[in-house]
This record gives sequence, structure tokens and C-alpha cells, in this order.
Amino acid sequence: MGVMSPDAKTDRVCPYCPLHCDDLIVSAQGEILSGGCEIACGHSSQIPLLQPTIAGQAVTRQQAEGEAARLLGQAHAPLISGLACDVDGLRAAVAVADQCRGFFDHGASDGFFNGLRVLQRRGALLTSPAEVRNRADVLVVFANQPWSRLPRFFDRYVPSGAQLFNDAPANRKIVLIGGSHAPDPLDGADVQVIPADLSKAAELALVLGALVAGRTPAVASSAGIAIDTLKEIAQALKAASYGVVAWENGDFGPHGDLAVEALYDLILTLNQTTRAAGLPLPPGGHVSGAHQVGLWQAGTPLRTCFTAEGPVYDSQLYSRAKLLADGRADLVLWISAMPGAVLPKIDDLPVILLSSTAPPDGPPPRVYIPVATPSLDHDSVFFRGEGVVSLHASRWRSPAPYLSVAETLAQISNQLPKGEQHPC
Amino acid sequence: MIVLTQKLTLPHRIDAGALVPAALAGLSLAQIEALSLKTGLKVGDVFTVAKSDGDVVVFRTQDQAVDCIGEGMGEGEIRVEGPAGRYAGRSMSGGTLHIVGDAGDGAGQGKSGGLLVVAGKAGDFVGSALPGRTSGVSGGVILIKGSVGQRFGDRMRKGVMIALGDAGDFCAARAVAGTIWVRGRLGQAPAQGLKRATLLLEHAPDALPTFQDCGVVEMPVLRLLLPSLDRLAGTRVADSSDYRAHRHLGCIGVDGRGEVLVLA
Amino acid sequence: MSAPKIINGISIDETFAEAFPMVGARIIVTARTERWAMNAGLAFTGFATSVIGCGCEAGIEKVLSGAETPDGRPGLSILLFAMGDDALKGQLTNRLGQTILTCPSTACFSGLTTGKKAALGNMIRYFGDGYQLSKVIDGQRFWRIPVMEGEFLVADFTHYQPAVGGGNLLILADDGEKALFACEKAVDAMRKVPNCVLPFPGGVVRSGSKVGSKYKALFASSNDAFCPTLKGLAHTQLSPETGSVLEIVIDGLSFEDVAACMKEGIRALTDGGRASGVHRISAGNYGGNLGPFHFKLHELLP
Amino acid sequence: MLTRLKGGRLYDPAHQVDGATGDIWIENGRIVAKPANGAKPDVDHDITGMVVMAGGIDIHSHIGGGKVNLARALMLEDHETYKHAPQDGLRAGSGVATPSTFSTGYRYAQMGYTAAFEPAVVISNARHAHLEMSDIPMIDKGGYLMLGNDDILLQMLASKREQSAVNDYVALMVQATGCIGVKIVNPGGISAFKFNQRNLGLDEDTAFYHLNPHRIVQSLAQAVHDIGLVHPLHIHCNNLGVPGNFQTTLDTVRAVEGLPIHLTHVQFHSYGAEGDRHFSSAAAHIAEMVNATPNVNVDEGQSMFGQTVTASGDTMTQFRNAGFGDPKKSICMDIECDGGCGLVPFNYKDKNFVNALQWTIGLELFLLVNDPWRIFLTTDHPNGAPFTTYPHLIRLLMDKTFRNEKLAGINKHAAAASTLGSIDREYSLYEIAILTRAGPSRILGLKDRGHLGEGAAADIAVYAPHANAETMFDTPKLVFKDGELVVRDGQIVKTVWGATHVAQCDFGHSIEKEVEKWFATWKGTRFSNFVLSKDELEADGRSRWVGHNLARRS
Repeated sequence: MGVMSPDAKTDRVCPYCPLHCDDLIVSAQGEILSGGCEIACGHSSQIPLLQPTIAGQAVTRQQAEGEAARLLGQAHAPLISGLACDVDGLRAAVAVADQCRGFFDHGASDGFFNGLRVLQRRGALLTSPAEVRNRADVLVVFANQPWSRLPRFFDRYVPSGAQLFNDAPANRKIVLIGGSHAPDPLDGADVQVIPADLSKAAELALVLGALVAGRTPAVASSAGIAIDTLKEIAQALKAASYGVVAWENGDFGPHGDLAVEALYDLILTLNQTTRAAGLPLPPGGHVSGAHQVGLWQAGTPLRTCFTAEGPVYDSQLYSRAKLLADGRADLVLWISAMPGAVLPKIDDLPVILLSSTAPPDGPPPRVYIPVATPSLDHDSVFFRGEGVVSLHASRWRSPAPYLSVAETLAQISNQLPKGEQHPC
Repeated sequence: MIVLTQKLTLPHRIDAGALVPAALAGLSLAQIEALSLKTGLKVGDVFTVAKSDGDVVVFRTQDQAVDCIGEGMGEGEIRVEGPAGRYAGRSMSGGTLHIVGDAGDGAGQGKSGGLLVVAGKAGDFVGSALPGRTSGVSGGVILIKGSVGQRFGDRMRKGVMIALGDAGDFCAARAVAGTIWVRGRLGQAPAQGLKRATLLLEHAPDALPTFQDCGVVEMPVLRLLLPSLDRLAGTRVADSSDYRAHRHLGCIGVDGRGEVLVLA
Repeated sequence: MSAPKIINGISIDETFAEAFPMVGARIIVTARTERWAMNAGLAFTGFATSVIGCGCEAGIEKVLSGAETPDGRPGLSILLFAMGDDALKGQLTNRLGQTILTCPSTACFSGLTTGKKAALGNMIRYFGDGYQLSKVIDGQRFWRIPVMEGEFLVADFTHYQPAVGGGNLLILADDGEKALFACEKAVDAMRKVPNCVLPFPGGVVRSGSKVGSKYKALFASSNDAFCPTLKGLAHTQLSPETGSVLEIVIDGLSFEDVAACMKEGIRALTDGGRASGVHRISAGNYGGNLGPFHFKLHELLP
Repeated sequence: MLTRLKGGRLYDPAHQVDGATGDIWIENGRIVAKPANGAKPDVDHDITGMVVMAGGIDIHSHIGGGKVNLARALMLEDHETYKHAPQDGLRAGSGVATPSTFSTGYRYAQMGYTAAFEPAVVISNARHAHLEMSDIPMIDKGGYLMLGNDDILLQMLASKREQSAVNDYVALMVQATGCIGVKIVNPGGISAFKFNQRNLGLDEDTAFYHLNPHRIVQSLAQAVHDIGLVHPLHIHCNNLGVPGNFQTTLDTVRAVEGLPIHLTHVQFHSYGAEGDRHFSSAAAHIAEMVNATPNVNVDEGQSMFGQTVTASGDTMTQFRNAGFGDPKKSICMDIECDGGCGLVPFNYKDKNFVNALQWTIGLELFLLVNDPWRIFLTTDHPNGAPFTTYPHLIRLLMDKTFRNEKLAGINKHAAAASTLGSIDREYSLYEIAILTRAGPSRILGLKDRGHLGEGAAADIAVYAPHANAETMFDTPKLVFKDGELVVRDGQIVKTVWGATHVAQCDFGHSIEKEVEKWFATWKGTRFSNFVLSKDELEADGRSRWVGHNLARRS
């Protein structure tokens, strides 16, 4: 933490985690003076020195953009992914996917889809941060250890001060299922930490649902938690005025949708008599933004293919991982202007990498173009991780010598063959 | 009618969804070769096309790169001599799709009728729901003669699904109704969220924590069901001449009144 | 009356039985043993002699072996006839719910494959109070209703079809004993004819009726023209030798079925000859004005 | 560049022009007088005999924002069925009940519409709504801010703050969210639902705040009036869809004591509880009230048969109706101490008694309200039906024979219960122009839209006359947006970006401090990062923020 200077900028939005805390104070040089968690403060405020490359050889930005356009123009089935960038960058990315008849998926959407699949086939009953903050009298979190990636979670969602609708927030009950320890801000609050095997979260949620409905499971424990303990949790949720069931989508494994659906059933059961709502913990890498932008522009969510007939969505087939494993894609455009979507190891396909950091170790991407970091280097818009609130982020420091993702993609897009029908 | 022989190397996976008997009937070889596939290529780029006797459309495949064979078919017969890629028989509403080899993930997804037979083994999500749909298979028969992957019969609504081999994890999850018969062994966590369907087994699963144990009871319905399944599978169900089964009622987490039956 | 025909000394009137359109359904009832199928069947078809007072007419058509039933157990086929769709549906479900659902070890299936549908399980499934399960097997839906014994298995519905009710034979004999024994033989023969039932107790009715009554509240009353104790009346149909008259009523799924059944009855009666005590066979009609189906006895002679 | 539309039949109710033949001259995006110097047009469109109207204005259509996007995610079926590929410079898109942003703009333009207003901007979701609207091409946009279930306002009312403070708060929030109107949805009910209250009548107290909706509506209508918004308070009454709710609607009108108000999707609020099924039409009561109450405007919210999805801020109602979902799925959400949203797919069936009666109730209202300036053509897209059904709806209004044919095909009990068949009224082209152009522009204060007078923006639709009004309104011959030809024969020929209409309000600065503190304390976010600015929205070059200055009335 530095010393507050007269030219310090207040109310800055943090790009480093999906909470997007917006109370940061930064110096004119972009150094965090106040409000930064360990993740934010772990990032250097220095603008990195980066050089565009083609096959590892330094080139001008124009050359790199030209090569990227050439590759995209040739591709039959480009995968536009990564997508860790601001809203304008995402709008440009969807446009390129549309223009090139490509596939569109975020670089870290697997956990997110555990929730989205359930929302699409059953629906959802959700709440949002300010409601949790002011209303929740019982909060049950199914997550292993999300606090390391969301350091200010409790500060933002369940701060220790007063609640609007609860005069005695100390009575608020917080149950952390799966975690091995509670993070610091909770000291003094009524917090119960219950280790559990979250790969069995679906069973756990179904057992809780049965208990809330007054049915008795024929087992002594579930996912490592004794039935008596679960009975207490069920009772607390049932007795709550506004119970919140939170979960980490990514902690439930590849078939985690079943766990999310079971939690949804639990929430529906609770709402027969009282109020309760669900809260997926915010996913990283601006997945929520990529989801929103892709959805409004294409009408279909992430994992869409822009085919000759129009956008076609398939949450299984068109996942970035499956596309790469199947060899359906023949080029990858990977965007990583902020943390949360690390370029995976791709050996057999040309990769165009737009990143605010240097390419990962290993064979260089076919084209690398450094880009500015949103929020730090240019004004930008983020969806907070819960996907409801979007914030305008004023830049922290002088513009970087790099274009934004939106500007870079516009340059590339302008060089794509006009009107050509790209097969996909 | 038509034999489509896969050319050895494909540039990428192929979506053969358009090539169902009703769409090919009456077309010349040249017309078929000129048909566009969803993935942008033409049929002639991917397959050698020949005429054959009979009314069957035959795919001769080399690998699992040909997806969506028989997608949406409503009548006629397709025979796949070789492996089928993903989503074979997706959304089919009638007719017969016979895969002599293995089938990939999502075979029979969203199927509402007809017969899908896989002589080999099949992948994950066989007979599951189409994206965003509230329920999975809503009619007809799926017969997997080998083993099948995870989420077999996911959200099934109606019809019969049979795996003569083993079935993977989360079998019959959320199944609303219908009959799922697995002769072999199951992976973990079967029948979670079961509503009113029947999961019929010959080997007891490891655990059914959200089911109520009804004990071994006589099940009159088995007098009809078992012979019917025998006929569909072309095989004999394990000796069950007294039509008794160990019945587990659930899933109690969703107020389900379905059952896991283990033949006694 | 024109000339009767005489076979083996028995005279057959040149008249016709007049029958009415009905609707008829068949159900199959099975059980652990024939005894329990019969228990259910007798109760189901009990008090189902005449639509006038029972709402329907029903009978056991045939005893079935395990090889003949859907679930491989012994059973019965039952026919039920009523004057209209609603009456048939109501009677089916009422009787199903009270006599088959309740009877240990039974199951109930559809006995017809075409025609309109009448609910079986689709109606009484609600007895299961939400715990009932349906199961579609080979394209047919069945209901499984939990009961204290275990599960009651019942088809979703049966079909029903237009049918013919009220075929009849009047057996005129020397005395009551001879009339009864002759009818027993006729009933045994007639019950072998498929698609028909004889709804009255033992297949025979002694109180054949005429339409109307001097009492305004009654639709039907004693058939006085055939009552031997009223032979002196002006309009008697009986000659002095007739000491007793019995009637066999036949309901069937078609005109041909009823005709075949009546023919079998006449054959059995005439086979017994005058020596059986039967001297005349006639039939009931209302002058041909009320029912469209006319079974002319002379066309049914063996 | 000078353009002439030559020889059209003009329907311009703002200037009482009813089918007169005339030319329209366009220069620099505006309608201009015939050049006095006799200048020749650079482009001349001979539209002799064709019907010319200003571009259509949809006063109430859920076109963008968080709940629309949730609906898109929920309704995959809709997006599988309707999709289009990129071609000729157009973007790909999908959906008809919840179309993608590009599809929304294209389809509106293809019907001759040049503006649409999103009626449910949740405070905390305002930026998102604008982001989506910025990606809708071809048309002008604007939003109504949802107030009345936001805890700041409810707390102000509960603590009996003076009306001027409420006025300042409303003005500040309208400004901060870039909206042009204020809407209230189920007054108090969305908040009450969060406290587990499942129903709320107009004179029942809400849980926690102990406010009755009566008071909330009254205060908000006053605020909207006082700060000078042209569009009166846009009210979605309590008890949406509940049989007998017409009484709530009438009571709401009484509650505002003569203040101007707009009752929205009034079809859903005109239900009686008569008859064997305890569901009946109260359209006559509502129409009678509208006819007798000049301070009341209504839009229709006509329901049409077919698959759609209902998307509403009314969480209380949507949670209650989730069981009617078809397909059976639904989303409800409590949002940021501001409001909520609920999404329930719906399939209106003509053989279903209730659905059929809803259809007749809507049409009865249209035909029984006398003054076309005070009723507006909407389907509450997508709640009653997708906006793409407007041409069909227009035909129902204009063609009694057609209407009666359709009436004969619906549920016979509903048809028998309805007076629709006995109503002879047929709307004229002039009246349709009022319903869809002149009326909306007047009630929104869009002085240069919705008419064909000199100085108006050249948003113009040209239709080839046709005996079938549906055919005519479905495929305009020509559509101009700000003077540019954008649609020819129903096909998009040029992509343009419309303006966003925003009210410019004054407010006292003490309220800003108060709201800043509220945001920081209770929402855990900074008001400064929440406020939308003209610069932000115009930054990408697509949006143009057109401010409408308000004159405070008190």
C-alpha cells in the first residue's frame, strides 16, 4: 500500500477477480493505494513491455494483424475463445466469430455451464449480491475453498456491519460446506465449517431436500456429513426468512449440473413455505460478460457455432475443450486481456493470441498481439461475476502502448475478405 | 437404396444429419454427391456414393468422425457398417437405425420414436435430452448390446432403453418415466432425482441413499415387462420366473415415486 | 300367426326376437388361480342382468388358460353391455373399482383392440393417491396401483364397440322342471359361442316382461300373455299343453354373434326333441317397432 | 442530398392528414418543405397511390436488458427454430419471442417501425439494458426506469419523507440510468415477495415497510409529473392476471387522484371473476373508465396464440404462475434491492378457455376505447406475443369479417362469453396511424417523430395498399430511417443505428450524496461507477444520445 497522493484516483474498478470491487484507490501510475486484495496487489502496476510476433519472430503490430486476418480468412472453422476481456472486446469478438463462421466459447466456461444447463432445462430461482448482503439470515455455501480466488467475498456479500432488513446480523448463520476453514472476515460471526466431498454434492442436496420436505433418508451420512448435522442445516434453512444457498459451479465436477439441479430443487422446496434463493459464486475470466454479450448478439449462449444457417448452440459439442479434442476447429483465436482464461496447450492448430501478458512458455503461437488491460489501460465495462450489475471502469493509468481488444479485432476484421462465405 | 462409403481422411468432423432415407429417396447419385452438409462440405467430398438394392441407406464408416447419422429420421432404415460418431439417431421419431459398430456420445438424444440398435458399445449421454429441453427420450426403443457410458437415459420421459453391458455413472438421472434396463453393472450414483421411471437391474447397485427400501416384493408388471424386454433385446432376462424384485422407491429428494428394481 | 316349423317334435314359431343396439366392452381378468379370477368375475358380472334395473348387462364369456392371457395366468374374459357410452364407462369403472381392484391377486386387461376407448386404469388410478405409476409396454399403457397386497396391474383402457342386446328365445315346455333342464342344456351349448353372454342367472330368466304396466311408475311388467297361470285370458299366447315358459336372453358384440348363439340354442333344444318336455320355441318382440335387429327363428334353424 | 417521395397517400394524424395525396421531401435526414427554388430531387421515389406513414413507434416492448437475456438463454427452442445467417452486411441472429439484438432491429425495420421502448429497466441493470439497446440497429430506443420496489424509495416513503425529496430521487435516477420514463411494476409487490408475501392488493400493506401500493403509486405519479417527464407514470398494476383484477385497475386510477398516468398491458388487468370458471371479461368496465378519464392512457398488451415467453419485473406474479409454464421451466430472481424479474414460457392456445378469453378481452378493449390517441398498439412483447404479430393484430382491428372468422375458431365457451362478435367497429388507416405512430410520439414527447410535418425526422414507412391489412403492414415497400432508405420490399438494404432518447432532469445535489451513501453502504458499490453518461454510451459510435430537456412542474 502506498501513500495517498493528491492525484490519486478513487472508485477504480478492479479487473482481477469477478467480484470487480469498485472502491479501489490507485495512484496516477496505477499503483493500488487502497482496497486491493492480495490478488489485486499481487499484480504489478508496471505496463509490461511486449512485442507482437509471428511464429515467435518480432514483427510490427500491422504485420501481426495482417497475418491474423489472413489466417482467419483461410480458416474453415475458427474457434474464438479465451474471451477474458471487457464488454467492447467481447462485442468485437462475437462480430469476428459471426464474420468468420466460427465457434464461440469462453476459455474457462466449464463450471459456468454446470449452472447454465440447469437454467436452460429447468430454470432458476436466484438472488444477487445486494440482496444477500441485506437480507440473508442463513447462508449455506457449497464450495471447496473459493476464498482464495474471491478474497473479498465476505466483505462484499456478508459484511459484518448492519443489514437493511436484519437488525441483528450477528445472528446470521453461515454454513460453509466443503471448505476446510473459514476466511478471516468471518471471525466472530456464527460460522460453521463442515468438510464434505463435493463430488457427491448432488446426493447431498437431494438428501437436504428430502429433510426439508420431512422425508428421512435411509443413510447415516451423505458426502461425509452426518444426517443429524444435515437435519440441523435443513431446519435452519426452513426457519430462515431469506435463506441463500450458494455454490461454486466448478467444484462439482464434469456432471456438476446434477448437483446444481438438486440445489435448485432444494430451493424450490424451501420456497413452498418461506423465501430462499440461489447464488452461484461468480466465475472468473469475465465469463458472465462473455455469456451476456454473446447471448444478446447471437440469441444463443456461449458454445455457439455461426453456421451457414445462423447461430447453432450445443453446450456439449461446441465446448472449447471438445472442439479441440475432436479436431472440429482448425484455428484458435484466443483472447486473454485479463486473468481467468489461460491459453491451453495446443500443439496441432495455429493459434492467434491476443493477450495483455507475454505468451505462455513453450512453442510460440502463430501470431501474438499484445493488448491493453481493460480498466487499467482504458475505460471499459465489466459485468460483475453474478452477471446482473455491469460497471463502468475508468482507466487507472496513462494509456498503454497497446490497442484494446476491441480496437485490435476491429483492425483484423477490416482486413478480412469482405463478403466471403466462410464454411464452418 | 444408397451406400455411402466414408473417404479415408476427413478434414474435420462431419455432420451427416441431412442424409436420412426420406431425403435421399429419389435422388440421383450426382444429386446426392452435390448435397451440402451442415459443416460446409458436400457429400461427395466425404463419401463415395453408390446405389444398392433394397430400401436401406448404408453408411460404411472408418472412424467416429461422422456425427448425427440418422438425425431426425422419421421413417425408413439406416444401417451403419462401422462406428458412428456423436449424436447418432438424435431427434429420430421413427424408422430403424442399426449401428453395427460402436456409437459415440449422445446417441438417440431427444429421440421420440423408432428403433436405435447399437451392436457395439456407446458413449455418454445416450438417450439424453436435447440442450435446454426438460426431458430426454420420449418414445421408441434404444438397444445397446455392449456397454454404455455415463448419464444413460438422462431425463428419460417415455419408452424403453436397454444396455446389455455395463452402464456408467449417473445412469437414469432425473428420469421422469419410461423403462431403463441394464443387464451389466452400474457406475456410481444411479437414479438421482428419479421421478417416476423404472430402472431395472440384475445386479444391485452400490448404494441408493435417496431411495426407500421396499424389500423384495412380487411385481405383477414384470409378467408383462420382462417378456417384452426379452423380445426387444433378443435375449433372455436372468431367471426371474417368480416375478419378484427388490424395490427401491424414490428419489425422495425430489418427491419422486420412481423405482429401482433389482430382479430377485 | 303363420305356420310353425317342427323339428324333432318341437314346433318353432315363425316369429322373431327383437333386439336393441347396445355398446359392449370386453375385459380380461387374471388371477393367481382360476378360483380368484372367478371370484372377481362373478362379482363383476353380478347384478348385471338387465339394463332396466342394473345399468348394464354383463357376463363371463369364457374361462381362459394361462396361455390365453396377457400375463400368463389363468383368467376370464368378461363382456359388459350398456345402452350408451357414458353408462358403459360408468359401469366399467364402478365395477372394476369395487370388484376387481378389491379382489386379491387379480389383474385386469383390455379385451378388445379396436373401437372407442373406455377408461380402466386411467380412471381408477387415482385410488393410488399419487403413488400410482404408469408403464407403457409394447405400446400399451398400464397402471400400477399400490394396494395392501402388493400392486394391482390394470390396463389404461379397454375398447368398446356397437353391440346387440336382447336376443332371446322363449322355451315352452310341459312343466317347470322340464323347461329348466332343457334350458340348462341350451345354456351350456350357447355359452360356447364367442362374443356373447347370457346375462341372467344361469343364463335363464323366468320373468320375461312386456313393455309398460298399469302402474304408471313401472316401465315393464309381467309378460302375462306367456304366463301359464293366466292362460284363460283373452290374449294368451299359450296353448293348453304349455305348463311353463322360460327365456334365454343373449347379448353379443354383433348381430351375427347373437344369431350364432341363438342358433346354437335352438339346435340344443331341438336335439333334445319332444321327449325333453319342450314342445315349442318362440321369441319375444314388440312388433318390430322398437328394435332394429330382428332374429327370425326360422332362419336360425339347424 | 434531396429526396422526394412522390404521390403517396399520406396518413399523418398529428396534422389531421387523412389519406391526402402529396409529396414528401427529405434533406439531411429531415422532412423539409418542397424547395421554393424548384430544385430537382437527387433521388425520386414514385410511390403514387401508396400509403405513407411516419415510422412506427412501439411504446412498450421488452427488447433489451438482463431479463431479456435470461429469456434468450431459457428459450433455446425459440432460437433453434428461428435463425438467420450473416449476409449482405447483416449480422447473424436468432429468435422471434426473444430475438437477438440484431434480429430485433432488422425485424422492426422490416415492419416499418423505427423506434421501440424498453419498459422495464431495473436500476442496477440499466447499463446492461443500454448495452443491449446499443446493439439494436435500425431503430431509436429508450427505456423506462422501474421504480416503486426499490428499497431506497420504499424507505423514503415509509419514513414519510417530503414529496420534493422523492421528486429529486426520481429525477436523479432517471438521469443516472439514461431513461425517458418511469415505470412501476406491481407497486410494492416485488419487494413484498422478498419478505415472503405472495399476494398484494392495492390497499393491503406490504410486509416490512407497511406501505400500501396506493401510496406508492400516488407518490411516484406525483414525482413523475412534478419533475416534468412528458410520459406519465407507466403503471403495471397489482394483481396481474388474477381473475377479478379489473377492480384493482379501477382503484389504481382513483388512487392517483387525477394525475396523468399510463396503464400498461391493460389486457392483463381487465379480468372479471364471473361465470362457471370464475374468469370473465371486464373489458367494458375498463374501457368505460378510460373513456371517462382523460388523464389515463393505456397500452394494450394484446395476447396472440402461439409460443412465447413472459418476461416481467413482477417476480411475485411470475413465481405464482410458474406452474403454467409451457415448456415447464421458469426463472425468478431477486435483484439488488431494486426489484426482480421472472420468466415463464407460455403457449397461448386458441382452444384453451382462459387463453381464448384473454385474446377477446384485448380486442374488446381496443374496440371499446373511443379515443385512439389514448390507447396504443402493443403485445407487451414478448409477454402477450412477439412484436412480429403486429401486422396480424392490425388486420384484426381493421377487418371485422376476418376478426369474426378468427373468433369462430377459438374455444367455444370463450367465444360465447365474449361480446367481441357484436362489435362492428373497424379501425381506419388513419386510426392505425394514431395507434402506432402519432399517439406514441405524443405521449413520449418525441416532438420530431411520429409525424410527417416539416422538421420531423424522416422516419417514414411506405406501404403498398392491400385488401389484406396483414400483408400490407407485414412488408412495407420502402422504409426510411432518418432520411436513409433502409428497407425495400421488406428487405434490409442498409444498416443504420438509431438514437437513444433520454430525459434530461434537474435534481437537488443533496439527494446525490444520499444515494451515493446508500450505494456504498447497502449495495457495496460506488454510485460513480453506476451512473451512465452520454460519453460512455456514445463512445463506440453506434449510439446517439438524444436528450429531452424537462421543465419541472413544481
